Amino acid sequence: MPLFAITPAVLSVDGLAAEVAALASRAGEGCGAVTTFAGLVRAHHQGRRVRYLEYEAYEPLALKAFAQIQAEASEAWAGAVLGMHHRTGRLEIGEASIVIAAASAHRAEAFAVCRYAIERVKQIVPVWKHEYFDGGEAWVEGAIADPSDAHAREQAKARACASA
Amino acid sequence: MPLFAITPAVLSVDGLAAEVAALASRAGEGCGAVTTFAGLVRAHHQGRRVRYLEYEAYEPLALKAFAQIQAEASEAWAGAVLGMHHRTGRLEIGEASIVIAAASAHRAEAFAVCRYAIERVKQIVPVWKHEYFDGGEAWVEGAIADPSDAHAREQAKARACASA
Amino acid sequence: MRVRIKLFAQLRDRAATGDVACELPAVDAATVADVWDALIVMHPALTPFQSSVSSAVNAEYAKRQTRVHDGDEVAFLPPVSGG
Amino acid sequence: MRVRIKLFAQLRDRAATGDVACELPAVDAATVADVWDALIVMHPALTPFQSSVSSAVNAEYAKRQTRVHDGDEVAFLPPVSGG
Repeated sequence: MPLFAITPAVLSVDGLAAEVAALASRAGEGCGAVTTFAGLVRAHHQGRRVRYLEYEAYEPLALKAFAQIQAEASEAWAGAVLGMHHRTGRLEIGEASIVIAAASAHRAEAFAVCRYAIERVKQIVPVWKHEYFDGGEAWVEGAIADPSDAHAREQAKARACASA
Repeated sequence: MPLFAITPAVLSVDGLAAEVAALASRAGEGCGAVTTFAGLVRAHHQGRRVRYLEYEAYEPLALKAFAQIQAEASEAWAGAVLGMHHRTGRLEIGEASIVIAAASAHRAEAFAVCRYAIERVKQIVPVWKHEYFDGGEAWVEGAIADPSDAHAREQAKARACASA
Repeated sequence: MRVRIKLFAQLRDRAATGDVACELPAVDAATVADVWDALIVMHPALTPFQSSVSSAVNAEYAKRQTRVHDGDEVAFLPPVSGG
Repeated sequence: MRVRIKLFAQLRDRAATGDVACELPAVDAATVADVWDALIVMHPALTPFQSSVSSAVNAEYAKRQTRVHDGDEVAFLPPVSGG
Protein backbone atom coordinates (compact mmCIF):
# COMPACT_ATOMS: atom_id res chain seq x y z
CA MET A 1 0.00 0.00 0.00
CA PRO A 2 1.47 3.39 -0.94
CA LEU A 3 1.94 5.89 1.90
CA PHE A 4 0.41 8.67 -0.19
CA ALA A 5 -2.54 8.31 -2.50
CA ILE A 6 -5.33 10.21 -4.19
CA THR A 7 -7.95 7.63 -5.06
CA PRO A 8 -11.62 7.20 -5.93
CA ALA A 9 -11.63 3.93 -3.94
CA VAL A 10 -13.07 3.50 -0.43
CA LEU A 11 -10.35 4.33 2.11
CA SER A 12 -8.97 1.91 4.70
CA VAL A 13 -7.54 3.50 7.81
CA ASP A 14 -6.48 0.19 9.35
CA GLY A 15 -4.55 -0.85 6.25
CA LEU A 16 -2.65 2.43 6.26
CA ALA A 17 -2.06 2.17 10.03
CA ALA A 18 -0.59 -1.31 9.58
CA GLU A 19 1.66 0.00 6.84
CA VAL A 20 3.14 2.89 8.85
CA ALA A 21 3.49 0.66 11.92
CA ALA A 22 5.45 -1.92 9.91
CA LEU A 23 7.79 0.76 8.54
CA ALA A 24 8.29 2.40 11.94
CA SER A 25 8.99 -0.94 13.61
CA ARG A 26 12.04 -1.39 11.38
CA ALA A 27 13.45 2.04 12.33
CA GLY A 28 15.60 3.19 15.25
CA GLU A 29 13.61 2.79 18.45
CA GLY A 30 10.83 0.74 16.89
CA CYS A 31 7.11 1.40 16.86
CA GLY A 32 5.36 2.04 20.16
CA ALA A 33 2.52 4.31 19.05
CA VAL A 34 0.20 4.51 16.08
CA THR A 35 -2.31 7.34 15.69
CA THR A 36 -4.91 7.71 12.98
CA PHE A 37 -7.29 10.37 11.80
CA ALA A 38 -10.29 9.85 9.55
CA GLY A 39 -12.39 12.71 8.22
CA LEU A 40 -15.98 11.60 7.61
CA VAL A 41 -18.77 13.20 5.58
CA ARG A 42 -21.30 14.73 7.96
CA ALA A 43 -25.03 14.87 7.30
CA HIS A 44 -25.23 18.50 8.38
CA HIS A 45 -23.03 21.45 7.53
CA GLN A 46 -23.71 25.11 8.22
CA GLY A 47 -27.36 24.37 8.92
CA ARG A 48 -27.88 22.54 5.64
CA ARG A 49 -28.82 18.91 5.18
CA VAL A 50 -26.03 17.40 3.11
CA ARG A 51 -26.96 14.79 0.50
CA TYR A 52 -23.46 13.87 -0.65
CA LEU A 53 -20.09 15.40 -1.48
CA GLU A 54 -17.86 15.34 -4.51
CA TYR A 55 -14.13 15.77 -4.10
CA GLU A 56 -11.85 16.83 -6.92
CA ALA A 57 -8.04 16.85 -6.81
CA TYR A 58 -5.11 17.95 -8.90
CA GLU A 59 -3.49 14.60 -8.34
CA PRO A 60 0.18 15.08 -9.31
CA LEU A 61 0.43 18.28 -7.29
CA ALA A 62 -1.51 16.75 -4.39
CA LEU A 63 1.01 13.91 -4.18
CA LYS A 64 3.84 16.44 -4.13
CA ALA A 65 2.06 18.40 -1.40
CA PHE A 66 1.79 15.17 0.63
CA ALA A 67 5.53 14.68 0.15
CA GLN A 68 6.19 18.24 1.35
CA ILE A 69 4.07 17.62 4.46
CA GLN A 70 5.99 14.43 5.14
CA ALA A 71 9.30 16.29 4.80
CA GLU A 72 8.12 19.04 7.16
CA ALA A 73 6.93 16.46 9.69
CA SER A 74 10.22 14.55 9.52
CA GLU A 75 12.10 17.77 10.15
CA ALA A 76 10.00 18.54 13.24
CA TRP A 77 9.59 14.97 14.59
CA ALA A 78 12.41 12.75 13.41
CA GLY A 79 11.64 9.08 13.04
CA ALA A 80 7.86 9.28 12.70
CA VAL A 81 6.34 7.55 9.67
CA LEU A 82 3.36 9.24 8.03
CA GLY A 83 0.76 8.03 5.54
CA MET A 84 -2.13 9.95 3.93
CA HIS A 85 -4.85 8.86 1.51
CA HIS A 86 -7.42 11.30 0.14
CA ARG A 87 -10.48 10.13 -1.70
CA THR A 88 -12.00 11.75 -4.78
CA GLY A 89 -15.35 11.52 -6.52
CA ARG A 90 -18.74 11.11 -4.91
CA LEU A 91 -18.84 10.37 -1.17
CA GLU A 92 -21.90 9.43 0.83
CA ILE A 93 -22.67 10.49 4.40
CA GLY A 94 -20.42 8.66 6.87
CA GLU A 95 -17.74 7.80 4.34
CA ALA A 96 -14.11 8.83 4.89
CA SER A 97 -12.74 11.58 2.65
CA ILE A 98 -9.25 11.33 4.16
CA VAL A 99 -7.36 8.89 6.34
CA ILE A 100 -4.04 9.68 7.98
CA ALA A 101 -1.83 7.37 10.03
CA ALA A 102 1.34 8.15 11.93
CA ALA A 103 3.66 5.74 13.71
CA SER A 104 6.53 6.47 16.04
CA ALA A 105 8.42 5.05 18.99
CA HIS A 106 6.54 7.33 21.39
CA ARG A 107 3.03 8.73 21.48
CA ALA A 108 3.80 12.45 21.57
CA GLU A 109 5.36 12.34 18.11
CA ALA A 110 2.65 10.08 16.67
CA PHE A 111 -0.11 12.45 17.84
CA ALA A 112 1.75 15.56 16.72
CA VAL A 113 2.55 14.23 13.24
CA CYS A 114 -1.03 13.05 12.65
CA ARG A 115 -2.53 16.37 13.72
CA TYR A 116 0.08 18.40 11.86
CA ALA A 117 -0.65 16.43 8.70
CA ILE A 118 -4.39 17.13 8.64
CA GLU A 119 -3.83 20.82 9.37
CA ARG A 120 -1.35 21.07 6.50
CA VAL A 121 -3.61 19.08 4.15
CA LYS A 122 -6.30 21.68 4.69
CA GLN A 123 -3.80 24.45 3.96
CA ILE A 124 -1.87 23.28 0.92
CA VAL A 125 -3.18 20.08 -0.71
CA PRO A 126 -5.03 20.86 -3.96
CA VAL A 127 -8.33 19.13 -3.25
CA TRP A 128 -11.75 20.74 -3.49
CA LYS A 129 -15.02 19.78 -1.85
CA HIS A 130 -18.31 20.24 -3.67
CA GLU A 131 -21.31 19.98 -1.39
CA TYR A 132 -24.70 18.80 -2.64
CA PHE A 133 -27.34 19.67 -0.09
CA ASP A 134 -31.12 19.84 0.05
CA GLY A 135 -31.99 22.66 -2.30
CA GLY A 136 -28.67 23.29 -3.96
CA GLU A 137 -24.96 22.77 -4.24
CA ALA A 138 -21.84 24.80 -3.50
CA TRP A 139 -18.08 24.59 -3.55
CA VAL A 140 -16.85 24.75 0.02
CA GLU A 141 -14.73 27.80 0.86
CA GLY A 142 -11.21 26.88 1.84
CA ALA A 143 -7.69 28.17 2.31
CA ILE A 144 -5.57 30.02 -0.23
CA ALA A 145 -2.86 27.46 -0.94
CA ASP A 146 0.61 28.82 -0.29
CA PRO A 147 3.12 26.07 0.48
CA SER A 148 5.82 28.58 1.44
CA ASP A 149 3.68 30.50 3.96
CA ALA A 150 5.70 30.15 7.17
CA HIS A 151 2.90 31.53 9.32
CA ALA A 152 0.46 28.84 8.19
CA ARG A 153 3.09 26.20 8.90
CA GLU A 154 3.67 27.57 12.40
CA GLN A 155 -0.07 27.59 13.03
CA ALA A 156 -0.29 23.93 12.01
CA LYS A 157 2.60 23.15 14.34
CA ALA A 158 0.92 24.96 17.21
CA ARG A 159 -2.25 22.95 16.68
CA ALA A 160 -0.15 19.79 16.62
CA CYS A 161 0.90 20.78 20.10
CA ALA A 162 4.55 20.68 19.11
CA SER A 163 5.75 21.50 22.60
CA ALA A 164 4.12 18.62 24.45
CA MET B 1 -18.71 -3.94 21.11
CA PRO B 2 -18.42 -2.32 24.56
CA LEU B 3 -16.78 1.12 24.69
CA PHE B 4 -14.66 0.09 27.66
CA ALA B 5 -13.03 -3.27 28.10
CA ILE B 6 -10.20 -5.07 29.85
CA THR B 7 -9.59 -8.22 27.87
CA PRO B 8 -7.03 -10.92 27.16
CA ALA B 9 -8.20 -10.99 23.52
CA VAL B 10 -6.32 -9.38 20.60
CA LEU B 11 -7.48 -5.77 20.28
CA SER B 12 -9.18 -4.28 17.24
CA VAL B 13 -8.73 -0.56 16.77
CA ASP B 14 -10.91 -0.40 13.67
CA GLY B 15 -13.82 -2.14 15.37
CA LEU B 16 -13.68 0.35 18.23
CA ALA B 17 -13.33 3.27 15.78
CA ALA B 18 -16.44 2.11 13.91
CA GLU B 19 -18.32 1.88 17.20
CA VAL B 20 -17.53 5.42 18.40
CA ALA B 21 -18.18 6.81 14.91
CA ALA B 22 -21.61 5.17 14.83
CA LEU B 23 -22.51 6.60 18.24
CA ALA B 24 -21.20 10.08 17.39
CA SER B 25 -23.07 10.12 14.09
CA ARG B 26 -26.37 9.86 15.97
CA ALA B 27 -25.50 12.84 18.22
CA GLY B 28 -25.95 16.58 17.74
CA GLU B 29 -23.69 17.72 14.91
CA GLY B 30 -22.87 14.22 13.69
CA CYS B 31 -19.49 12.59 13.24
CA GLY B 32 -16.88 14.36 11.13
CA ALA B 33 -13.67 13.16 12.77
CA VAL B 34 -12.42 9.90 14.22
CA THR B 35 -9.02 9.62 15.88
CA THR B 36 -7.40 6.49 17.21
CA PHE B 37 -4.38 5.61 19.29
CA ALA B 38 -2.77 2.20 19.57
CA GLY B 39 0.06 1.46 21.97
CA LEU B 40 2.28 -1.33 20.64
CA VAL B 41 4.86 -3.52 22.37
CA ARG B 42 8.33 -2.38 21.31
CA ALA B 43 11.29 -4.74 20.91
CA HIS B 44 13.59 -2.41 22.81
CA HIS B 45 13.08 -0.54 26.06
CA GLN B 46 15.70 1.28 28.11
CA GLY B 47 18.49 -0.40 26.20
CA ARG B 48 17.13 -3.89 26.82
CA ARG B 49 15.92 -6.36 24.25
CA VAL B 50 12.32 -7.13 25.19
CA ARG B 51 11.08 -10.70 24.72
CA TYR B 52 7.44 -10.16 25.66
CA LEU B 53 5.26 -8.33 28.16
CA GLU B 54 2.62 -9.39 30.62
CA TYR B 55 -0.13 -6.98 31.60
CA GLU B 56 -2.17 -7.36 34.74
CA ALA B 57 -5.25 -5.32 35.64
CA TYR B 58 -7.64 -4.82 38.53
CA GLU B 59 -10.54 -5.12 36.14
CA PRO B 60 -13.56 -3.72 38.05
CA LEU B 61 -11.59 -0.67 39.15
CA ALA B 62 -10.03 -0.24 35.71
CA LEU B 63 -13.49 -0.10 34.13
CA LYS B 64 -14.51 2.55 36.67
CA ALA B 65 -11.35 4.51 35.90
CA PHE B 66 -12.25 4.37 32.19
CA ALA B 67 -15.69 5.73 33.09
CA GLN B 68 -14.09 8.54 35.08
CA ILE B 69 -11.87 9.44 32.11
CA GLN B 70 -14.91 9.46 29.85
CA ALA B 71 -16.75 11.77 32.26
CA GLU B 72 -13.76 14.13 32.46
CA ALA B 73 -13.46 14.18 28.68
CA SER B 74 -17.18 14.87 28.24
CA GLU B 75 -16.89 17.77 30.65
CA ALA B 76 -13.99 19.28 28.72
CA TRP B 77 -15.13 18.42 25.17
CA ALA B 78 -18.89 18.00 25.04
CA GLY B 79 -20.22 15.65 22.40
CA ALA B 80 -17.13 13.56 21.80
CA VAL B 81 -17.55 9.78 22.08
CA LEU B 82 -14.65 7.83 23.60
CA GLY B 83 -13.79 4.14 23.65
CA MET B 84 -10.86 2.36 25.32
CA HIS B 85 -9.80 -1.29 25.37
CA HIS B 86 -6.80 -2.49 27.35
CA ARG B 87 -5.38 -5.93 26.90
CA THR B 88 -4.10 -8.21 29.65
CA GLY B 89 -1.92 -11.29 29.75
CA ARG B 90 1.07 -12.07 27.56
CA LEU B 91 1.74 -9.75 24.61
CA GLU B 92 4.29 -10.30 21.88
CA ILE B 93 6.38 -7.62 20.16
CA GLY B 94 4.23 -5.50 17.83
CA GLU B 95 0.92 -6.35 19.51
CA ALA B 96 -1.36 -3.62 20.83
CA SER B 97 -1.66 -3.27 24.59
CA ILE B 98 -4.24 -0.51 24.34
CA VAL B 99 -6.49 0.94 21.67
CA ILE B 100 -8.38 4.20 22.04
CA ALA B 101 -10.85 5.76 19.63
CA ALA B 102 -12.56 9.14 19.79
CA ALA B 103 -15.23 10.52 17.50
CA SER B 104 -16.61 14.02 17.27
CA ALA B 105 -18.15 16.49 14.87
CA HIS B 106 -14.81 18.30 14.51
CA ARG B 107 -11.19 17.21 14.56
CA ALA B 108 -9.89 19.37 17.40
CA GLU B 109 -12.12 17.59 19.92
CA ALA B 110 -11.42 14.13 18.52
CA PHE B 111 -7.66 14.63 18.78
CA ALA B 112 -7.87 16.20 22.23
CA VAL B 113 -10.09 13.49 23.67
CA CYS B 114 -7.92 10.68 22.29
CA ARG B 115 -4.71 12.19 23.63
CA TYR B 116 -6.29 13.10 26.96
CA ALA B 117 -7.51 9.54 27.35
CA ILE B 118 -4.11 7.89 26.94
CA GLU B 119 -2.49 10.40 29.31
CA ARG B 120 -5.13 9.69 31.95
CA VAL B 121 -4.91 5.93 31.41
CA LYS B 122 -1.24 6.13 32.29
CA GLN B 123 -2.06 8.14 35.40
CA ILE B 124 -5.02 6.40 36.97
CA VAL B 125 -6.01 3.08 35.35
CA PRO B 126 -4.95 0.12 37.53
CA VAL B 127 -2.94 -1.85 34.98
CA TRP B 128 0.62 -3.05 35.42
CA LYS B 129 3.24 -3.99 32.86
CA HIS B 130 5.71 -6.77 33.53
CA GLU B 131 8.62 -6.78 31.13
CA TYR B 132 10.46 -9.96 30.20
CA PHE B 133 13.75 -9.08 28.53
CA ASP B 134 16.96 -10.85 27.60
CA GLY B 135 18.50 -11.72 30.94
CA GLY B 136 15.67 -10.94 33.30
CA GLU B 137 12.29 -9.46 34.06
CA ALA B 138 10.97 -6.39 35.85
CA TRP B 139 7.75 -4.59 36.67
CA VAL B 140 7.78 -1.29 34.83
CA GLU B 141 7.81 1.80 37.04
CA GLY B 142 4.70 3.90 36.64
CA ALA B 143 2.60 6.64 38.17
CA ILE B 144 1.16 6.74 41.68
CA ALA B 145 -2.55 6.44 40.96
CA ASP B 146 -4.54 9.32 42.42
CA PRO B 147 -7.80 9.92 40.56
CA SER B 148 -8.46 13.15 42.46
CA ASP B 149 -5.08 14.75 41.70
CA ALA B 150 -6.09 17.96 39.92
CA HIS B 151 -2.52 18.70 38.86
CA ALA B 152 -2.21 15.40 37.00
CA ARG B 153 -5.52 16.05 35.29
CA GLU B 154 -4.39 19.53 34.20
CA GLN B 155 -1.15 18.06 32.87
CA ALA B 156 -3.11 15.55 30.79
CA LYS B 157 -5.28 18.37 29.48
CA ALA B 158 -2.23 20.42 28.54
CA ARG B 159 -0.80 17.48 26.61
CA ALA B 160 -4.16 17.08 24.88
CA CYS B 161 -3.63 20.64 23.67
CA ALA B 162 -6.94 21.73 25.15
CA SER B 163 -6.64 25.26 23.84
CA ALA B 164 -6.26 24.44 20.14
CA MET C 1 -14.19 -7.34 61.70
CA ARG C 2 -12.72 -9.07 58.74
CA VAL C 3 -11.68 -7.59 55.39
CA ARG C 4 -10.26 -9.20 52.31
CA ILE C 5 -7.10 -7.59 50.96
CA LYS C 6 -6.19 -7.79 47.27
CA LEU C 7 -2.63 -7.18 46.14
CA PHE C 8 -1.41 -6.54 42.60
CA ALA C 9 1.79 -6.64 40.56
CA GLN C 10 4.92 -5.99 42.65
CA LEU C 11 2.90 -6.04 45.86
CA ARG C 12 1.56 -9.48 45.06
CA ASP C 13 5.03 -10.69 44.11
CA ARG C 14 6.57 -9.36 47.34
CA ALA C 15 3.80 -10.81 49.50
CA ALA C 16 3.82 -14.04 47.45
CA THR C 17 0.01 -13.85 47.46
CA GLY C 18 -2.69 -11.71 45.92
CA ASP C 19 -5.30 -12.42 48.57
CA VAL C 20 -4.89 -11.77 52.26
CA ALA C 21 -7.57 -12.25 54.88
CA CYS C 22 -7.24 -9.58 57.55
CA GLU C 23 -8.78 -9.50 60.98
CA LEU C 24 -9.06 -6.04 62.54
CA PRO C 25 -10.17 -5.08 66.06
CA ALA C 26 -13.89 -4.21 65.89
CA VAL C 27 -13.29 -0.50 66.33
CA ASP C 28 -15.83 2.12 65.28
CA ALA C 29 -13.63 3.86 62.76
CA ALA C 30 -11.27 1.45 61.03
CA THR C 31 -9.70 2.98 57.93
CA VAL C 32 -7.70 1.92 54.92
CA ALA C 33 -4.61 3.07 56.84
CA ASP C 34 -5.42 0.59 59.60
CA VAL C 35 -5.72 -2.20 57.04
CA TRP C 36 -2.35 -1.26 55.55
CA ASP C 37 -0.75 -1.22 58.98
CA ALA C 38 -2.13 -4.68 59.68
CA LEU C 39 -0.94 -5.85 56.25
CA ILE C 40 2.68 -4.80 56.71
CA VAL C 41 2.77 -6.55 60.08
CA MET C 42 1.87 -9.75 58.21
CA HIS C 43 4.05 -8.90 55.19
CA PRO C 44 6.90 -6.61 56.21
CA ALA C 45 8.36 -6.85 52.68
CA LEU C 46 5.61 -4.44 51.59
CA THR C 47 6.76 -1.64 53.90
CA PRO C 48 8.82 0.16 51.19
CA PHE C 49 5.61 0.71 49.18
CA GLN C 50 4.04 2.76 52.00
CA SER C 51 4.55 6.09 50.22
CA SER C 52 3.64 5.00 46.69
CA VAL C 53 0.70 2.68 47.22
CA SER C 54 -2.83 3.60 46.18
CA SER C 55 -5.89 1.94 47.59
CA ALA C 56 -9.43 0.98 46.70
CA VAL C 57 -12.38 -0.21 48.78
CA ASN C 58 -14.86 -2.48 47.02
CA ALA C 59 -13.32 -1.56 43.67
CA GLU C 60 -13.62 2.20 44.17
CA TYR C 61 -10.55 4.34 44.66
CA ALA C 62 -10.17 5.24 48.33
CA LYS C 63 -7.97 7.41 50.53
CA ARG C 64 -5.96 6.43 53.61
CA GLN C 65 -8.72 7.81 55.81
CA THR C 66 -11.57 6.04 53.97
CA ARG C 67 -13.63 3.96 56.41
CA VAL C 68 -13.72 0.20 55.93
CA HIS C 69 -16.40 -2.16 57.12
CA ASP C 70 -16.72 -5.83 57.83
CA GLY C 71 -16.65 -7.82 54.61
CA ASP C 72 -15.07 -5.09 52.49
CA GLU C 73 -12.56 -5.80 49.77
CA VAL C 74 -9.55 -3.52 50.21
CA ALA C 75 -7.06 -3.37 47.34
CA PHE C 76 -3.54 -1.98 47.43
CA LEU C 77 -2.07 -0.86 44.14
CA PRO C 78 1.54 -0.11 43.28
CA PRO C 79 2.16 2.72 40.78
CA VAL C 80 0.28 1.93 37.59
CA SER C 81 2.01 1.32 34.25
CA GLY C 82 -0.72 0.63 31.75
CA GLY C 83 -1.12 1.99 28.24
CA MET D 1 4.77 30.34 -27.24
CA ARG D 2 1.92 28.12 -26.22
CA VAL D 3 1.00 26.91 -22.74
CA ARG D 4 -1.77 24.64 -21.55
CA ILE D 5 -3.87 26.03 -18.71
CA LYS D 6 -5.62 23.71 -16.26
CA LEU D 7 -8.52 24.98 -14.16
CA PHE D 8 -10.08 23.32 -11.13
CA ALA D 9 -13.26 23.43 -9.07
CA GLN D 10 -14.98 26.86 -9.10
CA LEU D 11 -12.53 28.13 -11.70
CA ARG D 12 -13.41 25.30 -14.06
CA ASP D 13 -17.12 25.83 -13.42
CA ARG D 14 -16.88 29.57 -14.10
CA ALA D 15 -14.82 29.07 -17.25
CA ALA D 16 -17.01 26.12 -18.29
CA THR D 17 -13.79 24.26 -19.18
CA GLY D 18 -10.86 22.74 -17.32
CA ASP D 19 -8.42 22.99 -20.19
CA VAL D 20 -7.49 26.18 -21.99
CA ALA D 21 -4.88 26.49 -24.72
CA CYS D 22 -3.13 29.85 -24.40
CA GLU D 23 -0.95 31.57 -26.94
CA LEU D 24 1.45 34.15 -25.50
CA PRO D 25 3.72 36.58 -27.32
CA ALA D 26 7.16 34.96 -27.57
CA VAL D 27 8.70 37.28 -24.99
CA ASP D 28 11.88 36.42 -23.10
CA ALA D 29 10.35 36.53 -19.66
CA ALA D 30 6.74 35.37 -19.70
CA THR D 31 5.48 34.62 -16.19
CA VAL D 32 2.53 32.97 -14.49
CA ALA D 33 1.07 36.47 -14.08
CA ASP D 34 1.16 36.92 -17.86
CA VAL D 35 -0.68 33.64 -18.32
CA TRP D 36 -3.33 34.70 -15.80
CA ASP D 37 -3.75 38.05 -17.56
CA ALA D 38 -4.25 36.25 -20.86
CA LEU D 39 -6.69 33.84 -19.24
CA ILE D 40 -8.98 36.52 -17.82
CA VAL D 41 -9.12 38.20 -21.20
CA MET D 42 -10.50 34.91 -22.56
CA HIS D 43 -12.60 34.20 -19.44
CA PRO D 44 -13.50 37.47 -17.70
CA ALA D 45 -15.72 35.53 -15.23
CA LEU D 46 -12.49 34.42 -13.51
CA THR D 47 -11.40 37.97 -12.65
CA PRO D 48 -12.85 37.89 -9.09
CA PHE D 49 -10.44 35.03 -8.25
CA GLN D 50 -7.38 37.21 -8.96
CA SER D 51 -6.53 37.70 -5.28
CA SER D 52 -7.25 34.16 -4.05
CA VAL D 53 -5.89 31.98 -6.83
CA SER D 54 -2.79 29.83 -6.42
CA SER D 55 -0.78 28.54 -9.33
CA ALA D 56 1.40 25.64 -10.39
CA VAL D 57 3.71 25.11 -13.34
CA ASN D 58 4.13 21.53 -14.50
CA ALA D 59 2.50 20.29 -11.29
CA GLU D 60 4.83 22.21 -8.95
CA TYR D 61 3.54 25.13 -6.91
CA ALA D 62 4.61 28.40 -8.51
CA LYS D 63 4.48 32.12 -7.79
CA ARG D 64 3.10 34.94 -9.92
CA GLN D 65 6.63 35.76 -11.05
CA THR D 66 7.59 32.17 -11.90
CA ARG D 67 8.82 31.93 -15.51
CA VAL D 68 6.85 29.82 -17.96
CA HIS D 69 8.12 28.23 -21.13
CA ASP D 70 6.67 26.92 -24.33
CA GLY D 71 4.75 23.69 -23.71
CA ASP D 72 4.35 24.20 -19.95
CA GLU D 73 1.23 23.17 -18.07
CA VAL D 74 0.06 26.09 -15.91
CA ALA D 75 -2.62 25.34 -13.34
CA PHE D 76 -4.77 27.84 -11.46
CA LEU D 77 -6.21 26.70 -8.16
CA PRO D 78 -9.00 28.26 -6.13
CA PRO D 79 -8.69 28.06 -2.32
CA VAL D 80 -8.35 24.41 -1.34
CA SER D 81 -10.93 22.58 0.79
CA GLY D 82 -9.67 19.03 1.20
CA GLY D 83 -9.55 16.91 4.34
